[in-house]
Amino acid sequence: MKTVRVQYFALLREQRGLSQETLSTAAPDAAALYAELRARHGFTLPPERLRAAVNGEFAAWPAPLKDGDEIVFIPPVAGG
Amino acid sequence: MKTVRVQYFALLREQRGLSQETLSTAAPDAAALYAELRARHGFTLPPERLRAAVNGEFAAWPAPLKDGDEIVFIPPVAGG
Amino acid sequence: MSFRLSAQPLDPAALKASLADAHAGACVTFEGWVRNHNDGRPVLALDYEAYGALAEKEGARIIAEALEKFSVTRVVCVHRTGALKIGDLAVWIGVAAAHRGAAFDACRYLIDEVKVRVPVWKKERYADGSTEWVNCATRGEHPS
Amino acid sequence: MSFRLSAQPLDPAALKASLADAHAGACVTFEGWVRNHNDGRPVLALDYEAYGALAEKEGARIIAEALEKFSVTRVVCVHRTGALKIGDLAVWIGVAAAHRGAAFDACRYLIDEVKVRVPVWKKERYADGSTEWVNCATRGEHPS
Repeated sequence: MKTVRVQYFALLREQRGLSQETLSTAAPDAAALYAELRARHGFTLPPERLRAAVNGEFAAWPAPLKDGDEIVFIPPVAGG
Repeated sequence: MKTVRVQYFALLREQRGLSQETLSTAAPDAAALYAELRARHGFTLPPERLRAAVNGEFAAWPAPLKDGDEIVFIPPVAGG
Repeated sequence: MSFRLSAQPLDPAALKASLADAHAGACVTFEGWVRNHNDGRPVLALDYEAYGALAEKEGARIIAEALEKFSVTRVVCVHRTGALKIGDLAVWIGVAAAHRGAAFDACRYLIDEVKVRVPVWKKERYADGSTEWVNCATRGEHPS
Repeated sequence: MSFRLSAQPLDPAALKASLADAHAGACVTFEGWVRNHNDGRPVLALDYEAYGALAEKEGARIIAEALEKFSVTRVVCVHRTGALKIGDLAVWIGVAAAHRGAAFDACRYLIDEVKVRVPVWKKERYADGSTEWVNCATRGEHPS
């Protein structure tokens, strides 16, 4: 198990009901972590519509997570 | 012979030394009038680099001139 | 040469003044305004939310790309966050260049890339009281 | 929806305010600035001269064409006349539209056409004391 911090924005923030949380997980990578959280919280966005960021930078879904990482799942953007 | 008014702008105004003049001419069209004035005043611009305007609107070089017309020879523009 | 987020109203005159440059003959600006409709639905207001740290990094990368691709002298891009109403300025991009072609091309590149890459989200508030995060609808939410 | 000549300095903020429109989501502006060089020669100042009556007619035609070709809501174009110095604003074009593509395309169309069709002339004053009407050089004047 590792401890990670997850920040939520936009639709994910509203569906989770909070902006960030620190949690323990056995998920080896961001893809597994999103699957775990989606199952728990009923997020409507499928992973293929999201990007992942780890420690303030875009990251590949299968990149391994380590203890202390900060993860953000990025919904489809809509700036401008 | 007809009487026409010619307005000059930019390089033509400077080469003519005035902004407008009223003159009598036998020139049947704008092309002939420019040739006459170019010979008289030494305008450096050849007619193929100019457009003609008659009575406030672009006009074809061979369009006939009539008494009282107002003619402008338009040097290459350079707005913006 | 900066990308910024701002929780306060933008000041286009001040932003444009920051582009001034005696070498520049052309300045092209893009302003994104909150409009009163989207996809046929009347919109009353918007909320913009950003993942600030990554938005500023990605915005800076987009500006660096524009400077690499186009012959421009100065670039500024600022994006609003927070609650906006109809007519408010949501994003301001300004580009100065010696010649207009590069200024237009760079400005267009910047807004096109910002819209799809910078982590900013927009929630529309509609006349019927409903809201929606733009681009975040999923099958099942909205029968098509 | 107007083309105007102005012997007085332009006020971009007031011009842009005239484009405001709750239906518009995009505003693109082009500003032509007097730059300190042209074709490699240092420029000190410029004089713009216009054939006013025909310039305003041709400008109005160009705007009508843009409204026909592009889906835009408002268009304004103003061109300076008289003596301008480095950094001064020579032309201001603003376009508002529901979507940015049309705003960019219309703004680009307007400045491209204005530059080649509207009877306005520019005399550059150089650091060495000489002057030249831009685009009016003829063979013999300047050995190439």
